[in-house]
Amino acid sequence: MNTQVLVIDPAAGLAREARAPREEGLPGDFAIWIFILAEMLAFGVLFVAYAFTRAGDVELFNASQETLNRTAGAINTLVLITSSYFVMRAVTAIKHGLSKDCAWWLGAALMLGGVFVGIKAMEFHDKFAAGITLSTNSFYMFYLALTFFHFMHVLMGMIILAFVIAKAWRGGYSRQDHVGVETGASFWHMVDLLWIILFPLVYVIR
Amino acid sequence: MQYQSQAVAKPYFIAAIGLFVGQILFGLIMGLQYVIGDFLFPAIPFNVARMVHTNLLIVWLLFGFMGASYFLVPEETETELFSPKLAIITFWVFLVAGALTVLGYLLVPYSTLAEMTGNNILATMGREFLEQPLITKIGIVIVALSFLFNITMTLLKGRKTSISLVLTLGLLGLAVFFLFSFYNPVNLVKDKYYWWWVVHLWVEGVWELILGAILAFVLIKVTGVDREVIEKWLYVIITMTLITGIIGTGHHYYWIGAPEYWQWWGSIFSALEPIPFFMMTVFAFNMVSRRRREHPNKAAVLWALGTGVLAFLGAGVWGFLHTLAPVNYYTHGTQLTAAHGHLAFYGAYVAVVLTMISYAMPILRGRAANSEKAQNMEKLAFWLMSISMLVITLLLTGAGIVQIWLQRISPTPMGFMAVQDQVSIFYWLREGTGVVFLIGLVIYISSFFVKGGAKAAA
Amino acid sequence: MNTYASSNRFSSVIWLLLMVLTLTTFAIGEAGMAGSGAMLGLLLIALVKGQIVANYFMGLRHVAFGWRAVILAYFLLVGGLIALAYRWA
Amino acid sequence: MSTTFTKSMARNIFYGGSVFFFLLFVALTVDTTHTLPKRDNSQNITPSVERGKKLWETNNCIGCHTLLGEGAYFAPELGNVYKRRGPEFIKIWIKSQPTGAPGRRQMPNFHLTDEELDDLVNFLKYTSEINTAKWPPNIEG
Repeated sequence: MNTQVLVIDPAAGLAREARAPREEGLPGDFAIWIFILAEMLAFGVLFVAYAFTRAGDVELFNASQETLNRTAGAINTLVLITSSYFVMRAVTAIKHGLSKDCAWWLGAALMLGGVFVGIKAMEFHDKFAAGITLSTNSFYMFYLALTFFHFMHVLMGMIILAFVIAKAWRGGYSRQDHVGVETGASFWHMVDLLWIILFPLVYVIR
Repeated sequence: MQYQSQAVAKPYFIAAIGLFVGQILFGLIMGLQYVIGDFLFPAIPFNVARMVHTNLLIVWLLFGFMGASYFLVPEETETELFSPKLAIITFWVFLVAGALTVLGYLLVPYSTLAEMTGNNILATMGREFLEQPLITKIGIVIVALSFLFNITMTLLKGRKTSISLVLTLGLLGLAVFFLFSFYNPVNLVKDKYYWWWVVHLWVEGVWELILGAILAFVLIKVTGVDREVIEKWLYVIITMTLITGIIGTGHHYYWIGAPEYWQWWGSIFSALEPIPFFMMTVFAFNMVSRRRREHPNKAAVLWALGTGVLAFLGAGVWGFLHTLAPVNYYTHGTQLTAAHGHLAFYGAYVAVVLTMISYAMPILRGRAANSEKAQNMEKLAFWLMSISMLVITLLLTGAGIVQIWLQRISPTPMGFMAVQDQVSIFYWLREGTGVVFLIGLVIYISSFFVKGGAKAAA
Repeated sequence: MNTYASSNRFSSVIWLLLMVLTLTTFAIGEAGMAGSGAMLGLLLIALVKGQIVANYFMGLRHVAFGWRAVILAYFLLVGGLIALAYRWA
Repeated sequence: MSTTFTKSMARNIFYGGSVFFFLLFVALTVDTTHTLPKRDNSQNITPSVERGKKLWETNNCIGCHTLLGEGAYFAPELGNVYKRRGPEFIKIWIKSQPTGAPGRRQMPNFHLTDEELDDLVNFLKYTSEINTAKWPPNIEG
């Protein structure tokens, strides 16, 4: 009962069968898109709040920004984008019915997720060791809030990827039915998308 | 009535309405004390009236939730209730405990009551909404556990629908978060911090799961829209509720000594809290317009739509109005808070319980819907109560704005009591509107006693 | 398999482009560039990267325009407000 | 054109999202707990303050007053009353209730001993020294 697929536009189901390539539905389940939009909204408000709070105390923000490890941030950007690329390869693979390839690509993306988490954890460790907390000043409040909130999204994305990998490995997806892969992929790309704004905003722009 | 054991819901609903009347009467007493300060003093001081007013509200809503669950769960799970007898015992225990507690409030000085009921063993009393004596609190836990046991056992032996799962999850959360009412550290900041784990995580968290489940159930029944559609939207709405509402707790942590970053977390996430309420309104109207059947119970449909709109206004709009930290700095703890509290509780929880009662009570009395005449009375009552509550909210908002201006923004701030005199006109009008609300309530109750012309059971 | 290989080649090029853009952002930071020009340049790079990820990685380029517009509008709005805040400072 | 929208996915996102945000809330609570000693004035909690808090509770003061903005809105804010009125005024005020002025709001007499009055005042002093991020906006509360 729970696996029954509901299609918003009944005629579209036929279109999908015909594999009309130009106009498709959203990749993945609609429910994840509501979630994605809500998360992007929350992050968006935080980004803008950061910028306007900075306007109130530019010196403090610039000075505190200097203490961040920009290299770690840049490496993490490369890592996350590459993992996104792997996820995309996985989606392409399953669209061609290659279950094992899909699982391998997702596994590679998951590993890079682990690298991101490792680097980020080292960054957090350095900051905490320096006695920096959410209450140190408004720059660190935003830096920690934004990166930690994002960090949790990476962890959640990894859990989702792990579930998708397990199912893909068992051959649970196919050329015709791979909404689950697309759903997980969409979430992972969102995590990437948010970091693409977060990195220049918090680490670079001054 | 499809299952015999659904009948146990009836006493719960009757008790709920009875206590509702009590709540309104004490509300009117308080409203009068706002303008005639010594009214009923020293027989019923304001703090006692308020305690009765708010505690009756909580208790009758709990009766409503339980009655709703006992009606809803057998039908959803397609099986008789695990133990109707336990449900009846629980009912009487809860009613007697509730009545004794209220009598305790009214007849014994609060400090004496505290001493009599073991507050020296574990001090939990004297905090807003959690004024109940220790033994009552323990009683509430026992009642909640036996109720949850009954519901869960029923769920386990029957069909597991999303609606019944969400409802049970909400009820479980209700019981779990109530446990924080037993934690009362001397450190006032911690006391307040965890006090909100009961109050906020109830009304802006788990209670909304209960609300959503009840509303979804009634919408399925009265519109005939596919369960699959309604249930997936239920999930989407409660997801939005929790992802905004949990961190949204931060909007209570601005000025109580908690770290200042809560001003950001609280503002941002609680600013998103209207979204699920808006979705709920759209959802309710959408389902009704897509209806596949004309249910004879038009009054229930009206209540269901009303819940959506009023919850959005009360919890969503009036909540948003003062949730941003820079605004809340000025509005915190003023009549504006009272305004929001009234419309939010009425629009979300009173309305959803009355929606369920409106749908279920005719069925419990052996008919699909009440007579045309009775329904018209009920609809009139809906409009009277809803509009007067909206007017009360507007009046309290007016009082709040003047209060904020004179007491907090003005370069020559006035003292609290002086300001209260300035806004008394709002309080007089509020009291008058409260009487209209009571009239609406009387008409509502009378609608149950209209004879004749009942529609046959479907 | 032909389409498979070609679409993979295409996405690899896209990936390389994103790498280069990221390194550009990093280089601007390392060079210590500041001011409106650098700020707008960095936001523009972020916008381009975001569009690439949304349209090619997420695959929104096949989807009805409305959804792509949502992402684009998001980047323009958030980026615009950030730029405003920086100019205003 | 077709977008899939299933109940099972909506359910999974509900569970995942709720757990996710609850964990975030717990993480923030842990940080709050670590930060509180800098703000909550807990170093000044004496046995007298403890007794005072209990008196505050067992006389249901919150049923009329607000404390740090929370409570009933019938009588003045008391979170900063120590700073507004000072200890002696508070004690005399409590002892002289009710005023009996016709038509005015009345506060009951709680028959507190001098020692109890001191405890209550100490509790209000402790409360007034909590770091409340400069709330209320002015001394009137």
